[in-house]
Amino acid sequence: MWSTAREIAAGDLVIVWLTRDAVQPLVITPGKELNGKYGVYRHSDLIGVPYGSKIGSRNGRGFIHVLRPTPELWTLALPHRTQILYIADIAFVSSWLNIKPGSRIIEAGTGSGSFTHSVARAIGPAGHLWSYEFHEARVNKAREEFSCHGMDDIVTLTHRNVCKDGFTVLDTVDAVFLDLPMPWEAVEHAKKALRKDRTTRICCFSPCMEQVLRTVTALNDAGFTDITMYETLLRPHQVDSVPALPHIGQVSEKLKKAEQKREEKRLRQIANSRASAAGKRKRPGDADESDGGRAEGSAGKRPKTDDEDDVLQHEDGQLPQAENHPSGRSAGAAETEEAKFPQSVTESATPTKTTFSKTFPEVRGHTSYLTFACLLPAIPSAQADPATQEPVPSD
Amino acid sequence: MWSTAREIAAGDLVIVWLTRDAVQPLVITPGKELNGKYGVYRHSDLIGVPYGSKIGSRNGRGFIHVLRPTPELWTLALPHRTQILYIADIAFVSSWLNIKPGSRIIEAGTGSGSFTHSVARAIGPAGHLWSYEFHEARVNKAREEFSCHGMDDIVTLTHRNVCKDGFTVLDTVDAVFLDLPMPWEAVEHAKKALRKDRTTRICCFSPCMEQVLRTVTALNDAGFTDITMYETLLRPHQVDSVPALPHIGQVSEKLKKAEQKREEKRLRQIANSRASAAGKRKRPGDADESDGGRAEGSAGKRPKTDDEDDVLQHEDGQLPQAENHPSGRSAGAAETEEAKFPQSVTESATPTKTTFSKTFPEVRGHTSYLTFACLLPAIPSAQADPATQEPVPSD
Amino acid sequence: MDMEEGPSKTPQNTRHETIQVGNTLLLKLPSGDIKTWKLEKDSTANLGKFGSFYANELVGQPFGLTYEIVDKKLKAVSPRTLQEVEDTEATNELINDGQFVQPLTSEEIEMLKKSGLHASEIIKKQIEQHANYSLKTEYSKEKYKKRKEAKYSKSFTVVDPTVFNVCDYWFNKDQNRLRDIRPDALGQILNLANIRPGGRYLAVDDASGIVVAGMLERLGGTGRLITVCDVDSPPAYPALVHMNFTKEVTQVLSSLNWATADEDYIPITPPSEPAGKIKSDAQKSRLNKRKAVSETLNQTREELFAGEFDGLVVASEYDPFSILQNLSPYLAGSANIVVHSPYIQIVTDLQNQLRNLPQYLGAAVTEMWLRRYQVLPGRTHPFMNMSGSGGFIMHTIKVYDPS
Amino acid sequence: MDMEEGPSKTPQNTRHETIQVGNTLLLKLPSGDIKTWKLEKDSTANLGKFGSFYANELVGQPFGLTYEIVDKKLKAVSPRTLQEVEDTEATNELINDGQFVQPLTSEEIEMLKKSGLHASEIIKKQIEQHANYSLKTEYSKEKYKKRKEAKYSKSFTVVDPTVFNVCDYWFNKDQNRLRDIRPDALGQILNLANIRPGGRYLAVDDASGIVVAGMLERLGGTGRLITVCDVDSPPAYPALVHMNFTKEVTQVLSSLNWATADEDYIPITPPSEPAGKIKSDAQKSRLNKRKAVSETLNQTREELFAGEFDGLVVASEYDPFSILQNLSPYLAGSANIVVHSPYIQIVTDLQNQLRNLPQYLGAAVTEMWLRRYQVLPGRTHPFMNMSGSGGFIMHTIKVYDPS
Repeated sequence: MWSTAREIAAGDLVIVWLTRDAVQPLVITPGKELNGKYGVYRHSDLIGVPYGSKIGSRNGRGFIHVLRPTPELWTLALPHRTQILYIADIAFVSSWLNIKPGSRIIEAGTGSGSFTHSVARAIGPAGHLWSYEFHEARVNKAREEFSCHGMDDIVTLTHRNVCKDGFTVLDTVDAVFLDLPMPWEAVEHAKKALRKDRTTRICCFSPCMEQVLRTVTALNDAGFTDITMYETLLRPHQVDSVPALPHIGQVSEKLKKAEQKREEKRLRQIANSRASAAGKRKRPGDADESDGGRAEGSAGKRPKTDDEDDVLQHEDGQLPQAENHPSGRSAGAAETEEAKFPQSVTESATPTKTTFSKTFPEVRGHTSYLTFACLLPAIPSAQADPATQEPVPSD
Repeated sequence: MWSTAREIAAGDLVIVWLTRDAVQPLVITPGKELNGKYGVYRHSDLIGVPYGSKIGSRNGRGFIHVLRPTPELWTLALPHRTQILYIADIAFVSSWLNIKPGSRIIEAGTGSGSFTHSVARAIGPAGHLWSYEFHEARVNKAREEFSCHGMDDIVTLTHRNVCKDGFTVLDTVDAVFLDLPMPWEAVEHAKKALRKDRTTRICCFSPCMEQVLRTVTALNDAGFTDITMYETLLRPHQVDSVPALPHIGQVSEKLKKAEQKREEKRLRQIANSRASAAGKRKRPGDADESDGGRAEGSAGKRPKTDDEDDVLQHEDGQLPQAENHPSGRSAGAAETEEAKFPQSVTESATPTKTTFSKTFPEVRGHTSYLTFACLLPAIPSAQADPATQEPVPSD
Repeated sequence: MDMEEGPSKTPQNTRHETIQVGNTLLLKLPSGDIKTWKLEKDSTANLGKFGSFYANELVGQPFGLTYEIVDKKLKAVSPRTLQEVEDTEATNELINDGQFVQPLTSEEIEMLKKSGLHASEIIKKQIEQHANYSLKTEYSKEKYKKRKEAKYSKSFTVVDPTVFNVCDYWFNKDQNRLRDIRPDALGQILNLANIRPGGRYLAVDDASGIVVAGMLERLGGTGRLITVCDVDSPPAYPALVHMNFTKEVTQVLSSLNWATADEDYIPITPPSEPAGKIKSDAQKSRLNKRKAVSETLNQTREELFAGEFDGLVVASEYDPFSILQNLSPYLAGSANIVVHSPYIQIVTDLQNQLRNLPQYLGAAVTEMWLRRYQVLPGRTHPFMNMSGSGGFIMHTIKVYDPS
Repeated sequence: MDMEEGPSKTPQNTRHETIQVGNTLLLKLPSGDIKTWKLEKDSTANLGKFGSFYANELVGQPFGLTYEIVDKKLKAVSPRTLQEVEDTEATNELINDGQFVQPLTSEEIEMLKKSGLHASEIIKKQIEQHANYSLKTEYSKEKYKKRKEAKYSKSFTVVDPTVFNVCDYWFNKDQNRLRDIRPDALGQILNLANIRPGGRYLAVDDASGIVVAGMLERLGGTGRLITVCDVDSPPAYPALVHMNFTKEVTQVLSSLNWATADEDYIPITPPSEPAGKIKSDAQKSRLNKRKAVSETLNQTREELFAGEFDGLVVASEYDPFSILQNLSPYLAGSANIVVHSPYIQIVTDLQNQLRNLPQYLGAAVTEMWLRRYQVLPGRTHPFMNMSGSGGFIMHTIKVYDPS
């Protein structure tokens, strides 16, 4: 399918990696330019450059990486057109269906072509994939893409409603993959297309449980066995390298020092106000009132009475209202950092770094239910004597 | 419910922790003895001892910890009688149903009483739980237990088929929890039991998806809103502290040294055999053949020809057959250790310890689907003027 | 119906049964966003494009209802049913790939809105003008209607402020401030820590007070909760405000910080006895207040140092082992210790540190896993997006070290 | 039916289409256990209490069928359907808590078995004697029957040796030896590493050869695979044996170890030229063999050091960073690197180490999640037990460091 040469040539499909979230396909067309956020790249400058190179923009301010396409990168770079199959599902389905070099496979529908590309890679030139799509615009788009990606020899694309009209091959394929709204309507057709001389497999991709229940019934009725259902997901983890968590002894020391400072300041103020007591009247109280600065820990916080009980007076509205930007304890300078990692007291922390990780806050929670089944080879009507069985080719 | 005193008293229910996998309830009965694996403990010796103490057996060889019961420990210690609710589900259901001090709750069926205990703890003496169970033997067992655990004031237990006969209270409870094979048959009854002056809640606990689908329909038909469904699980992680993974440079050095040793031995053997060449004929070849000892890395492995290609001859059966106890590369001394952690080359590793963790190999994959819904308070038929609304008590 | 069973007493509650002046409410808007709003007597609430209404209209109403705003007055409306389509990712093989074409210009819509047309009328108008509407599947039609409804409907729902809902609100708003304590994690923490009315607990809550909120609700005004914080002033627990707790519920809470929670430290308190003679009533009142603060502090410290607490919950940004070493001496035997962290490395390292200490029994690490489903008729499936992490919990039991 | 589309060529395969003498088969027994067995010509297979049969009976048969053993001969039987009840945890509120009472004594059963009674007959007899049987629900009856059937039926199934099935077998047998590479993880690894027929790859497989098995199958006899192992002799990849690969498939594999894969090291090879004159044919043959080994080793080394490989897969017990630093120089630009580990700490530390190295692009860590469902009519739910961990994967792309 895609170029396997070391260097990029005119007409190649390459994947341009701008950032992790900006990956795009590019057909090298001399004369054209690619406009990145930080600069411009001439297609012709990419010709002869090895795949995997880092390319600087013409103004020297930006850079990109030019990568060899893979089905995974292609899927990542795909503009969202319809519900695309996700890479975890694609890998799992390929594995269960035993898709390998030389396999003959059916998929319906073609959709965005993500599964098509992955299967084409796995079966190679010795295999074949029959792909069916009902939606005409998608067929045309896919046909153009497959051609451009050099997949014409491997993939036969047909515009067809397979639920109504069935498939175009008989007793031929090793596996069938159905990504249809009503896969149960295509199960009997699939059975016809599967070869009968060895164990073959089917997978139905259904987002909803109700579809699964109907599919299971249809598969059972059609004589498929080993019916089972899986869900698979990839959970991405984010990795941070941060200073080790501070010991509470450090906080304690800070608080104690701050308290001492505050007391010193108060005493100083009282002394000052006494010194000037002759001139003014109400000063001592004021000095008392201001009570000096708060500890660094409370810097940026609202002024507060020193009434130890006011934490109990939320009903009276004395505590900050948690509006769109609550002004709670972490609302100070620490907050933006906290979005990356809690480190409000890290200034005094030891420089030891630790690697922490957690799942991304929002992950893919579901793509589809994958209903699988086998169609076993036909049992010889009378158990043949080993001696009379078909000759086995020796390699 | 259970004793809140600091020390254990006669008649108390205590939880005896032998090991993590052996936790059992015990009612302190002077005169009785507890037989552990490593020793005997007299109940009377436990009286007056603080909860949370470590107790040595009378022969000094074993020990136990005596703990204060919690609903979680009780569930852990429960002999498996019927499908018990799991602690993750119980906590989640309690939270969604807003079960708190003073709440009035219905549960059906009582089952093993796990949920009953957890709810009784949360609602406290100011709340009340009506628990219904169809199965007579279970009712009797539960009644005895609840009584023994001092829950008579909090829990009213009724032997009843609630799907057929409904509940015993009307417009009373804040939440209903249904753990029944056909919860949809009890939904209308539940609606009658729920109070109508504020938002109330229901949860149906169903292992199978088909039950969920019928329950959702029944809840919707009965006018429940915010219908949603959750699954919750706790995934236990196992934690190991092990030496950091060895660098491949270490392996490389070992292999090189072994190769050198082997060569030295070979040369020595050849020299030896030459020295005695006068006497015997076929020795040099033998010395050559035995080729000295293998590297430590291959200790315990089968003898092998030094044909670099034999890895390609699996068809010929020269490689070890992976029978019940495959004799592959990790089949040596490393294997049992590997069950804990890969460390076959740890002898030479640096002593730095790292903490590694992973999910237990087999975890709870499913307990039940938790279908939730709200019943909103009745809307006043005509929107009342704020001035004419019921007086609000000020606190 | 057999009504003689059960108690006759009226159950207490941790908040008023109905909406009160002074409550801080969570209002769910048609867009799905939740706005926090404090009900002040005789004020007018402004929900932006979703309208404004007289605050007093809500006083005395039950929590949980949905209201339509009509001339700044509120009309409670019947709850929605499951007929609606909420799935935004259903496969629809028959629809053309592409966007709906907006049939009315935004100027036209603005005019319609100014003319006072009801939301449903504007939507209807848009549908009439939408050439392709009839070509869409039923799902797509519903989806379209819903989206438009969210845009023009003048209504809102008062979220019932249960711990679950408040936690959910905060988690969705900013899970970092909640240190990843998802509602399921909070429920788990409270059960594993064995929180019950009348119990005496310690907590370290650097998670915006969500742990304190959950513990106070479970105490229901009886028992005791002492928290230790990292600031010299009393800690702000902003999540508490949405609980609208009664005074009875919050009065069981007191707080120390890592300095005042240190037995060896003598806090420096400004003198509460006058240095000379009292000069003014203001000074007298200030001194009395100081005295009260100082006495409360000393009482709380004595209470902590006397120990025998029933449990400890930690959700902190500080090294949890140092926290446990400091606070576990104040726990009774058989007390439950629960430590939550967003990071598995923290709880696994902690478990490893506790492993060989005789005062901790059965330390175990678990991960929260939660999945929510769409349960629309014929379209039941887990939501396409899920929360990746509700954090990790280490649970252990304090036992007496005989040595 | 339009048959002119598609290719006319007969697809190759990575193993014979039917069962052959010399194959190592996985036989699934009625108990659910899987036995591994090598088919030797004219031998008799012994499945213990499930019977014995003539090995030749299987030669030429397709993979995947179930056979009943009748007089040591095999009779292929029709596949089971979903009528059967496999759930062992269905709630059954109406059944008494307690065990089924065994109606026949074990002596009686032994006698029936010796009398040559068919399994189904024994079960029927037991049911007849079971006083409470009719009181059970249908589910319980099915469960009971199934359990008995598993105990007495003389049959087995030849597992179709797909990579998925072989990986599943090994994983269930001992997931530690597979370093937690669950079938879903393996599928993911192979796709992320972009394994395709004709590609040239490097691998470090300390996972019993399951990675090598997957890669060889995906190469299908074209391309190249060089593995590096930690022993001086060629590595044993025991998982390969169940794949029953043809020679064409395995010939693309060669192995080095961490010493011979070191460019600066000159392997010590015993001389292949005779020290004096050749003394015997045996010695001559040995010297020739040595020469061949030595040449192969040198060729493989040269090939590795020449570089430009398309991808690297690592599933090793050694520090993965040291492996990457050693092998990534031999990778072509845009090559995919996939590292699997049972422990999240290992892959996250690795990602952290790679973060600022310009030759690695887009390093990302993912966790495998897999859930299997029971799909029996009316009783659809995830299996009550699931595999906790299929490990973690770090994927990155090798790029050229311009510096």
